[in-house]
Amino acid sequence: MTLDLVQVRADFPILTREINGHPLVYLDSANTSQKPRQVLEAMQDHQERHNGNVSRSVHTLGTEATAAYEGAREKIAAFIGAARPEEVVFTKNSTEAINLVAWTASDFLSLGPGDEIVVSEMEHHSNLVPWQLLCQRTGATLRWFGVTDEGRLDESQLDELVNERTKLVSVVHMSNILGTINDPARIVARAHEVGALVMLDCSQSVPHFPVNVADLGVDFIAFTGHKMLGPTGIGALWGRYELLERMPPFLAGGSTIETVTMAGTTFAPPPARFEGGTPPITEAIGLGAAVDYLNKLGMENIHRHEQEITAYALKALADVPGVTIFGPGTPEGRGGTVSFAVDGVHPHDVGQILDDLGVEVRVGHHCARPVCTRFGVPAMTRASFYLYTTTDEIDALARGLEQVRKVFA
Amino acid sequence: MTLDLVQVRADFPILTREINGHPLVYLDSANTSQKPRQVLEAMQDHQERHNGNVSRSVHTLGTEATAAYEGAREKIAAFIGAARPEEVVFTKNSTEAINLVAWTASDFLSLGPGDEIVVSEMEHHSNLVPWQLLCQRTGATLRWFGVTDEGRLDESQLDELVNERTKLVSVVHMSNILGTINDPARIVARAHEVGALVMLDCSQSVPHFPVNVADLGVDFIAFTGHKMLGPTGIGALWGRYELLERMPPFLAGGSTIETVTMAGTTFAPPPARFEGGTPPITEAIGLGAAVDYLNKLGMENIHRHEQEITAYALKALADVPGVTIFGPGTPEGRGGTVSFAVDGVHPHDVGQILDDLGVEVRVGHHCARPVCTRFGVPAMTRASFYLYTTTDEIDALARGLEQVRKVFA
Amino acid sequence: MIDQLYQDIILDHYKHPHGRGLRDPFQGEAHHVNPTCGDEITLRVTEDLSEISYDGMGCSISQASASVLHELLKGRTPGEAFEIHEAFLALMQGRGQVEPDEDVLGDGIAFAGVAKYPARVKCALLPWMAFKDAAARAGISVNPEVKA
Amino acid sequence: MIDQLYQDIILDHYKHPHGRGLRDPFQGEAHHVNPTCGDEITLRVTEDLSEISYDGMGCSISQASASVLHELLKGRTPGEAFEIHEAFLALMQGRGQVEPDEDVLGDGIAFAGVAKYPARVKCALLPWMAFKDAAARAGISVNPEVKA
Ligand SMILES: Cc1ncc(COP(=O)(O)O)c(C=O)c1O
Ligand SMILES: Cc1ncc(COP(=O)(O)O)c(C=O)c1O
Repeated sequence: MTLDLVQVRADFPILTREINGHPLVYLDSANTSQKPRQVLEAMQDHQERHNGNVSRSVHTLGTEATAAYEGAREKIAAFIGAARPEEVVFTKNSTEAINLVAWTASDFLSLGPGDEIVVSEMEHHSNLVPWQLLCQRTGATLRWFGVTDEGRLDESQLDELVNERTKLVSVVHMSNILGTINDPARIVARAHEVGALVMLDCSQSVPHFPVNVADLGVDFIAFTGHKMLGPTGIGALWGRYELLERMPPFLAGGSTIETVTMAGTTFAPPPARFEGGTPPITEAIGLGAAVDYLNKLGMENIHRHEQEITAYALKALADVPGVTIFGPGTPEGRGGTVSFAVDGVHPHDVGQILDDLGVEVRVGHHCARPVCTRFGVPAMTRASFYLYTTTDEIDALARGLEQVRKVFA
Repeated sequence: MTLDLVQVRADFPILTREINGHPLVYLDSANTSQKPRQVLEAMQDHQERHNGNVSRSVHTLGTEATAAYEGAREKIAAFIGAARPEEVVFTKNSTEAINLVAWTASDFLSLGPGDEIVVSEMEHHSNLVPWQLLCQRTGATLRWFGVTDEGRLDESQLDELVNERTKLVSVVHMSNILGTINDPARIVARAHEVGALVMLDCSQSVPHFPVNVADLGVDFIAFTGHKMLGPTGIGALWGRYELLERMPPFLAGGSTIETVTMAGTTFAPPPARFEGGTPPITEAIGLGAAVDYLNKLGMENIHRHEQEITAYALKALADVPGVTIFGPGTPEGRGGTVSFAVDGVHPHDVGQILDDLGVEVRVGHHCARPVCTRFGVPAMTRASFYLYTTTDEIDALARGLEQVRKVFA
Repeated sequence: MIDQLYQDIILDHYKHPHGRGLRDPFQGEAHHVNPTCGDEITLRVTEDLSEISYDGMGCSISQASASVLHELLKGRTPGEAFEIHEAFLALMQGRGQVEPDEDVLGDGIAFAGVAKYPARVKCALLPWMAFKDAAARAGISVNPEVKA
Repeated sequence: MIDQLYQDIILDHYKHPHGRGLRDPFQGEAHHVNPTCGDEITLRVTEDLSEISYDGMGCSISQASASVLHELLKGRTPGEAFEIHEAFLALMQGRGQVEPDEDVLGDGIAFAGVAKYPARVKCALLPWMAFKDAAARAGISVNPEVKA
């Protein structure tokens, strides 16, 4: 089924906006997505009618809020194919989810010198820096997969990189800068063979195509609400329940406990153990509504639409003289996130001139500076698409790039 | 100036709701407050018109979002009398703010065996458990102030409790269960004399009366948006800038960095260093709008109103036979949070019957189990007030308690 | 609706609990806590269920539930106890849609109204969960899974 | 509006930078980075400001700004350099409300349009902040606070 873009776009209030006198052309969804009215209304209704704190009250408002919050957890668990809702831990974003695992790993993996953690050169800083710091704290060693000239994960050294000393491998599912989609199958097989855990940073995959944790066979995934039509302030860690059960609390406090005395505390089972304090209740409910919206359109349909848009964009960009694309040049094994260079023009200037025309793209190192270093540039310009992106918008981008070339001719 | 309650209440959509056929009487604001339309509209407007990611984009939406987010930081900094906006670190709630200090303290305070951390028996679990875990990790010793029979902090052993071995004292400003307001002056003087830092858990004070960090003379405070008319998913750590500068990153990732290579990372100055990943942008903006609302009414006026309501409530409750109040029995040095017991009836049952009448109170250990233990009860019933609370609502509570007594006669 | 929760039978068991107090000897003991409200129960069983004893603090629902449990399960065969346990669980998790069988549940049918209060179901189940653990420790299994 | 940002003078300095390249000897050097966009500059000064040299990568605004800085500050007395530095800062932080003085700022007046783009002010200031640090390290103070 193809998406009815007119109908879809009518659900997103912001898409009627003008920027500098031009209709908004929002090509920065990999940074943060826009939100449909269904999500905004679900949050508004909760806040106007049902607001109460969760898991703490017997009163009606508290009971309603708890039911809505736990209902959102169930929807999200089903969306990613979790074995049970209790495997979904709400966090404020992907970054917290990854840090939760990284900060508790020294304990539950008994990390020390000689142990190894493996990431890749393609990681977002949020899936790199927490592991660097973990290694600093414990004396473990950080190793990484390289990136090929085509922008693919270089798995040629897999068996050497992931070995008996490896305790955990954490790699990105879809790169936020190159658009590359990694198939983790070989890494998972090798990691589990040597007894290592695998975490997958699904911040860019869960929003864009069907992700099923059981099929992937990984041990943890992280994703974030604001990139999948949900609000800011909400994300999730999914982990296999037996693993979550072995992990100590992280952000400890109210709600994470079983019983407390001044002398010591015992902790609740997951997910409560990891949800210290008042959680982002309204935001979880908003994310639940976002999942409803995505399900209604169908993740397969969304993916197909984005594949088409990506093919169109790759071609349109290749047709602009002086534009070089980083990462895979065809839609196979990549998503709708395309970074490029414009000959002789700094990305900052590219972005500025495009913005003047209402075309919103991101410029900079995209929180993936090692990728920029790998390709020998200080920064890149990135256009990223979502279920509401049209070919007209790609045309506007291409026209904008002609203008960029004119200003800097 | 007295508050115009009719006008104030008209700003809160939820207050028109009915619960079990009765008008909502919301007496659970210490758990989470209700939100005025001004806050909901600010968030709605942002999401419908200006949504973009912060600190990362040159485009118009990103610039607008960044200006709104940083504008909220400025408002909140001014609200608590911070020396500069950069002293305010956005977190998801108080619990994260306290954990941020507790997790980084082992490093920036070089904690080890022989060092001491001091809390009190009056703490919310969120200001107790993180310090228990810190002591477990480092070998430091946890000590605590007791609570007097009147529900006041027992400072009689101050000089012995806070001594040369003490590295940090963290106590609550206003107890969420007893309503006690602690004046931290003597503790601050003693702590600074011995070179210890002082953190104040202001989760219940910042929402209810004027709090000025400079006047308090403390080193850190934590507070949380959802208890002060703001949304869930947002809180703040305030710290003196020189201290924040000495602290390592905690939730590290995108935005917390200066420059990143695979081999290592240098970090941004505060507050960016501590705001890993996409922050709760809409929620910060909502909290900024909440602060505007509070400022418009005036924190002094709000405090005065709550003092009056508290005096009225203490008297009304004392008049119900079989009701015993925990904590200070007069409004002096206490806020509008009153916990009590009903002779022979378990709090769970009290809360249930009150809810049947539309009166929403909290029952349980209120995330402060040591206080329940201190007063020899498994749980308490708590009514807590805010700027929208009326004497009629207190009357409804008193009438409800008569009904409780009737059912369990 | 609140009258369905606080039925006279429940208030009666709350005010006059059956079999309360911890007694020796016993073969299995379990201590359960409801972390939200601080309710606690300690429950003991002999291996033949000829004695069930308990103590704890809690709301009317959890206390009355313990009293009813004592009345219903004491002196039963493990098979009978299991059947009653299962029926009580089904009633509590039925969101008010399950019709209780008085022949099986006796005074337990008074808990039908509790099932409509999700926050209170945990209270009613507290003694039953403790019983299950205590029985398992005494070598008796009343786990529904075992039946199949 | 974009034309106010990308004025010909700016594009000209960008395409034909003055004084680019790192040169010896020098007494003060500073390396500054803009973490959002990855722009970098290394800037060197002699203690008498008879030579200012720099290298780096960045957008048209930061590159042109470095070129203009070179043109304006090289060979000045510390006092003059300080005055120009302060005027440039005031212009950049003026949100487009400050009228630049061509006698003081020369080609720098072309940056008036940048002040309306908050996200780009940092780009324009990058070389000037590096200059301040490098000068301080060479023993020259151009800190506005010092004047008072
Ligand atoms: C005194 C006190 N401290 C800390 C907290 C924790 O706040 P939050 O749940 O927003 O993290 C609360 C409220 O729950 C509180 O009342
Ligand atoms: C691949 C990837 N990982 C992690 C993150 C971090 O997500 P968040 O900013 O929501 O924590 C992002 C997005 O910024 C991302 O694209």
